[in-house]
Amino acid sequence: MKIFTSSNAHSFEYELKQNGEEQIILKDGRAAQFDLQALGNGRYALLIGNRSYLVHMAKQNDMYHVHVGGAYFAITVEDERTRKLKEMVQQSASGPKEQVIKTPIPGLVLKVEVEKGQSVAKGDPLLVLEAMKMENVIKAPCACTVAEIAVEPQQTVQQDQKLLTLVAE
Amino acid sequence: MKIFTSSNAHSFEYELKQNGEEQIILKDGRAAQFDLQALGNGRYALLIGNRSYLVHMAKQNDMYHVHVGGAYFAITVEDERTRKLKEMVQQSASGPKEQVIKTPIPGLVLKVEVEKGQSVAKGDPLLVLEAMKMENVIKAPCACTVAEIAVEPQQTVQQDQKLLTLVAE
Amino acid sequence: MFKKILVANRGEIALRVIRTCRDMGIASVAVYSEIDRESPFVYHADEAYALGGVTSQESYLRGEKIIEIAKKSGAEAIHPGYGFLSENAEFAEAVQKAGLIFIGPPAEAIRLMGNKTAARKRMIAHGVPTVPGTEDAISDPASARKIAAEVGYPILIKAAAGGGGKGMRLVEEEAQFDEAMESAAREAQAAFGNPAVYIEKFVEEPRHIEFQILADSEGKTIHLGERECSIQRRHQKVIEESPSSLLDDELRKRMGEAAVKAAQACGYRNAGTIEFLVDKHRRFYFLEMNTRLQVEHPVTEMVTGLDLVQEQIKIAAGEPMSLDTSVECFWGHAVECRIYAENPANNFAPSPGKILFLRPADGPGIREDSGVSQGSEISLYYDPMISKLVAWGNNRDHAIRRMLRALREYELQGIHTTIPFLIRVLEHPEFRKGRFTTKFIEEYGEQLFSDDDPLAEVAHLAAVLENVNEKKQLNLAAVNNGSNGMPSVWKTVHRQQALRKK
Amino acid sequence: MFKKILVANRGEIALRVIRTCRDMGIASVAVYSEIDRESPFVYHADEAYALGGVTSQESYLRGEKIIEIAKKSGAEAIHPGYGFLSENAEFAEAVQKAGLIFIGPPAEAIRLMGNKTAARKRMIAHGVPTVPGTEDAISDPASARKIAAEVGYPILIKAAAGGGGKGMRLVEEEAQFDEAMESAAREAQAAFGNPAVYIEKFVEEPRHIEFQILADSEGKTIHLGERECSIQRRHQKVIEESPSSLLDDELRKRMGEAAVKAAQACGYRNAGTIEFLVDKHRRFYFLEMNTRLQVEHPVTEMVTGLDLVQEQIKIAAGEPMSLDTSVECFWGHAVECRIYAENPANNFAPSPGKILFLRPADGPGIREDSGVSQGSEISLYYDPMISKLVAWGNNRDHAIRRMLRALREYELQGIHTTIPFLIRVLEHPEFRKGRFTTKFIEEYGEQLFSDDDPLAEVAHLAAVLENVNEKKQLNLAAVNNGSNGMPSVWKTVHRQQALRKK
Repeated sequence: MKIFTSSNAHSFEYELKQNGEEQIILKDGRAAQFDLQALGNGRYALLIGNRSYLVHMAKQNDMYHVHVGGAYFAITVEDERTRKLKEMVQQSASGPKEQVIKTPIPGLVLKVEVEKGQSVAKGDPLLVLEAMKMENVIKAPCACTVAEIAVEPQQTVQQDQKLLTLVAE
Repeated sequence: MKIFTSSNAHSFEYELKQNGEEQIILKDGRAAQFDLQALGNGRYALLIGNRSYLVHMAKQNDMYHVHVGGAYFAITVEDERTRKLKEMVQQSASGPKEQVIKTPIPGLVLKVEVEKGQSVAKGDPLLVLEAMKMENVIKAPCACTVAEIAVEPQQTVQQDQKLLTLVAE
Repeated sequence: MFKKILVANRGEIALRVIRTCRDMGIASVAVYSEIDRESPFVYHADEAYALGGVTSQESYLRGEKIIEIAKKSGAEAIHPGYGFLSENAEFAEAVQKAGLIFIGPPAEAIRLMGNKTAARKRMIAHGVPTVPGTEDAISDPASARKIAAEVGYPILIKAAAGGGGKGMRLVEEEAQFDEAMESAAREAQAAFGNPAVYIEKFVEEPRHIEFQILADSEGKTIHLGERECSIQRRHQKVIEESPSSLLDDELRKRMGEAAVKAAQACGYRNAGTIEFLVDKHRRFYFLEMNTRLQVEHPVTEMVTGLDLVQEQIKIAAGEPMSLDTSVECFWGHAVECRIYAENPANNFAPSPGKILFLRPADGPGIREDSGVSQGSEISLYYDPMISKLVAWGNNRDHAIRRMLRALREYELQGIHTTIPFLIRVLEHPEFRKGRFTTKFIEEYGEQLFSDDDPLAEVAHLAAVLENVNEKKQLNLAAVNNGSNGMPSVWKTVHRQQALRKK
Repeated sequence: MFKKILVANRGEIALRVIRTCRDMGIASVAVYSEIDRESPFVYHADEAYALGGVTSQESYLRGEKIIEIAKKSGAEAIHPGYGFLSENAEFAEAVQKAGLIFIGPPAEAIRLMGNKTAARKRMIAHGVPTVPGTEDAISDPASARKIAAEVGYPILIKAAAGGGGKGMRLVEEEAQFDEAMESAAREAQAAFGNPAVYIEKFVEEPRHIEFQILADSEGKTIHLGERECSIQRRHQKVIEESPSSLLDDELRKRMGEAAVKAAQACGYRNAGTIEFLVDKHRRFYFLEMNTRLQVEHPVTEMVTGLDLVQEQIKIAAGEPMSLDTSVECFWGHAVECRIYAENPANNFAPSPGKILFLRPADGPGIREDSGVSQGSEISLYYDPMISKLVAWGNNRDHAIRRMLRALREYELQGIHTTIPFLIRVLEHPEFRKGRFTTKFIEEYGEQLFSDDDPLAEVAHLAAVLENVNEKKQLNLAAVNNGSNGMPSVWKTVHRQQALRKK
């Protein structure tokens, strides 16, 4: 069975084979030599061949948050079946693609930079949230139109509260 | 209800009073002012009045192992009832007091310093155990006679294995 | 010497001050907000008093309440740390009126240096170089042009009534002046209804370099050399070091003298910092004075061997300072990284939450000043800086290499931190060469956020292994009807592989 | 410079060497026994190879296997750490024969210094002072008396065939000699069937003071000053410091010169340590040479600013040392405490087990070289030293006060450690005055194990609170039929009390 991984700037393909009792993981056709030891608290001692690593992993909503060597990766893992299912769902979806922007963190809405019906480019600022004494700019994830604005300046918001609804262009 | 504590060099007496919902702990007739917050992992932030402490506590076989300010105490806590019960049991025990000496740690018996039937004074060496590259002398806990020797030199022993039986004089 | 000191702050700096109190045999008193009850600075203090409240306003900014606690606890002096009440002249006065000692400068010095215009005028009067320009707004083009020539090109024209870049013009040479002045005035008139402008020297390739000063109770003032603080993000310092790769002995001497003069000019006492901008021609300009202990004071401690909090306490108690002359040569090199609870992969969004695992780095050359512990909750109410990692080395490169090693070994799970970003900055070739300005992070932004390819492969494989393992555990669990405690699948697989290899 | 180094050791020293490799941009190769797979030195190395086995014999002492792994991994050099194979001349030779570099002295120097009698003779031949006495056994009273007079009183008479104190006599002055000699010979004859004795100078109030030396590949030899190591328990060093409170510049100079001479006398290369005994008259005697890195090398690093592992690697690679003259003045003062997994309250019994919580101390002046992590299992198979805590200060007292603060903040749960004992030693007035000999722990034993009264009260109250809380939880649980997650009883009680107080 094929397994696909993807993070911000990388995606890889692996193959999982059953060999009697044993599971073999192949990458680019070659079996990975590894030894993964769980140390507890989400810590792992990983050997790939003889290269040695300390890895931290935490799974959250189907995303693997992995820290290794001072670098951080948010990685999704899916196998052939899941991927095909997803593609089918996406193909059957119709009409304009709506996207709801939620607050990543609790805070205070300082400014709303857009108006309802406005078209924005990817990366355009949508609104400014204050939290932990810092201003945080929420940016458009893609080129889209603002369908709804759910908050006002000076309003305090909870984590995951709806801020805006966008429709992809 | 009275509560008695004791460790190596100290023993104290407390009184526990019920005042409606609230439990009050008195020492020397005065109510203790405290705030004990569990931090997890056996760690506690303790305020006594306004004196602030970080305390580590672990309970093992009815003994509280307490670390505070770099010092360590092994403390037993018993209330009036338990203490009375114990005293009754001790009074009813008769005949010579046998004491079994067990290995505190796994290791190797290097030397047996005594013979069966020998009288020893408190603190006399009984045998020498090697563990973690160090020699550890097991000493007589009281003046007594050696009733039985259960091990031989060069024998490896597990934790809590019987080494000797002593009879108090 | 004092017997008891109250520390009117929280987090790493409160713990930092408490540690020096302990080293000096002085009892320490912590004050804490409701959500800080379980913080290391509370349980490592000798005494602790609740302030109540959650926000800064409700807790650490309640000067009167803090003074009341100080008196009740028998503390003789108050150390304000940085932030909160540390640069509040009214608080400093109130402490004094209550018969206690404020471990910091006199209220007048705080007040003067808190007023940018007054501070600038005082510096000019005492011959400390400031960024040249008009002190008052100007609208006559001819006088403006004359001033621009005096200041020297390049200059900035800024709308007097303005802000946000409107009516601002960078003028490289005199030939462009008239046109720029005219258009700036026009834009200012349109935007703010006022055509008046300021003329200011444009500082080219600016570096932020500051000098630590100490002044004893008699007014004797020395400096302890510089700190290089040019690596900033949104005007927040990110990495600091001492010495600066820009300065030589001659410039250090001149800047140090200016720093001492600046402190003397405002009747300064105790520890303070004179911030300068240095341009590409190695000209330096007074920027402002911070009338308190700086966040980045540890780098100065590492290269001078002094404990600056101890010096502050000694000065406040009227005792002599440990040194009586300025420091002009250093013991090696020190770098500090500020570790923030922010996610650099998501535009530095705050990352509150619980620290699930913590193992700070250690080993040769590493010092850490941390305010948190495993199990600590990072809240949204206070500054997101949770720790400062400091590396010392024989020279700059040695210190940076040690810092990189420590950052890579640092284990902190449960929240995001800026560690991956700090590694990128320290690895950047221009940073390593010491060639940067305060615009470094803006300039090299893209490069500072790219992913590491070899580590990506490791991380992806780890995720796959974990994913496959989870599924296997689920299958096994189903077979065993939910029993736990089975051995690691991977160990078995690996052993089999190892056996096969033989 | 080497590209890859294999570290033939485990625990803190393996990690220590790996860190310097990382700082120097050299890849590191760890080797590990079965039970060390999950150790920090393994997962912080760049590469790791299994040695198999559990005991030292089965793993870290397998020189051939280690050399084989070094070649397979492409390592060019092997760092042996301390202990295990570090002073094994055959291993050093085998490494060289395999075409690799042994990061340490030549095999001949190891061999010579490993033979106490040969080392002593070599030292005498080169004018390095040794404890005076007869080199061969003697039985004629008249010649013995003559030698005793040459050596100088007090002297020790020791049975040549003996041991365990039998036939040993301390002779304070010449008048007592004849009688002592006669009775010693009689006792020796009775015990061992041989009346012959040795005469040896009795070292009064001995202190153990050692000098760090470095010799480059050309034979240029320097010293880096002394380490005071008199605080010992069963001949194990417990606390070390640099500089020594006993030495002045003049004695340091003389001892340093002797140390350099000693190293040169055996054709030494790389880092080594000359151990001396110093008596109450400030006379010093060569004791032995340790032909490897010492456990306590960090105190020298703190006061000299050098990384001794880096110096070792540079020397082994044929590069010049960082310094070219001996160090005779120091940067402040450094103290090291060895943290052992032993229970001082139970006659220092080994305390194996799992580390359930670990938060090492940090803050100003603190360095830690640790080999363990939260979750690590401390086994019975290896040395029980798990970490070294080092404090630096402006002077001895400052360093000690910082060390005490760090030891009190140190959190390590799950096993016993020697931290409570270390605190007692550091707090002892005679230690603080710098007045002690190698017999310090024997002499003051009782005082070093007494309990702290104010802390006992805190600990007992905490135990009572926990006990009462447990019972209450049990009652509540019974009432709630076993539901969990109830709020802390104590918080409620405290709040009620707080309300009542108002």
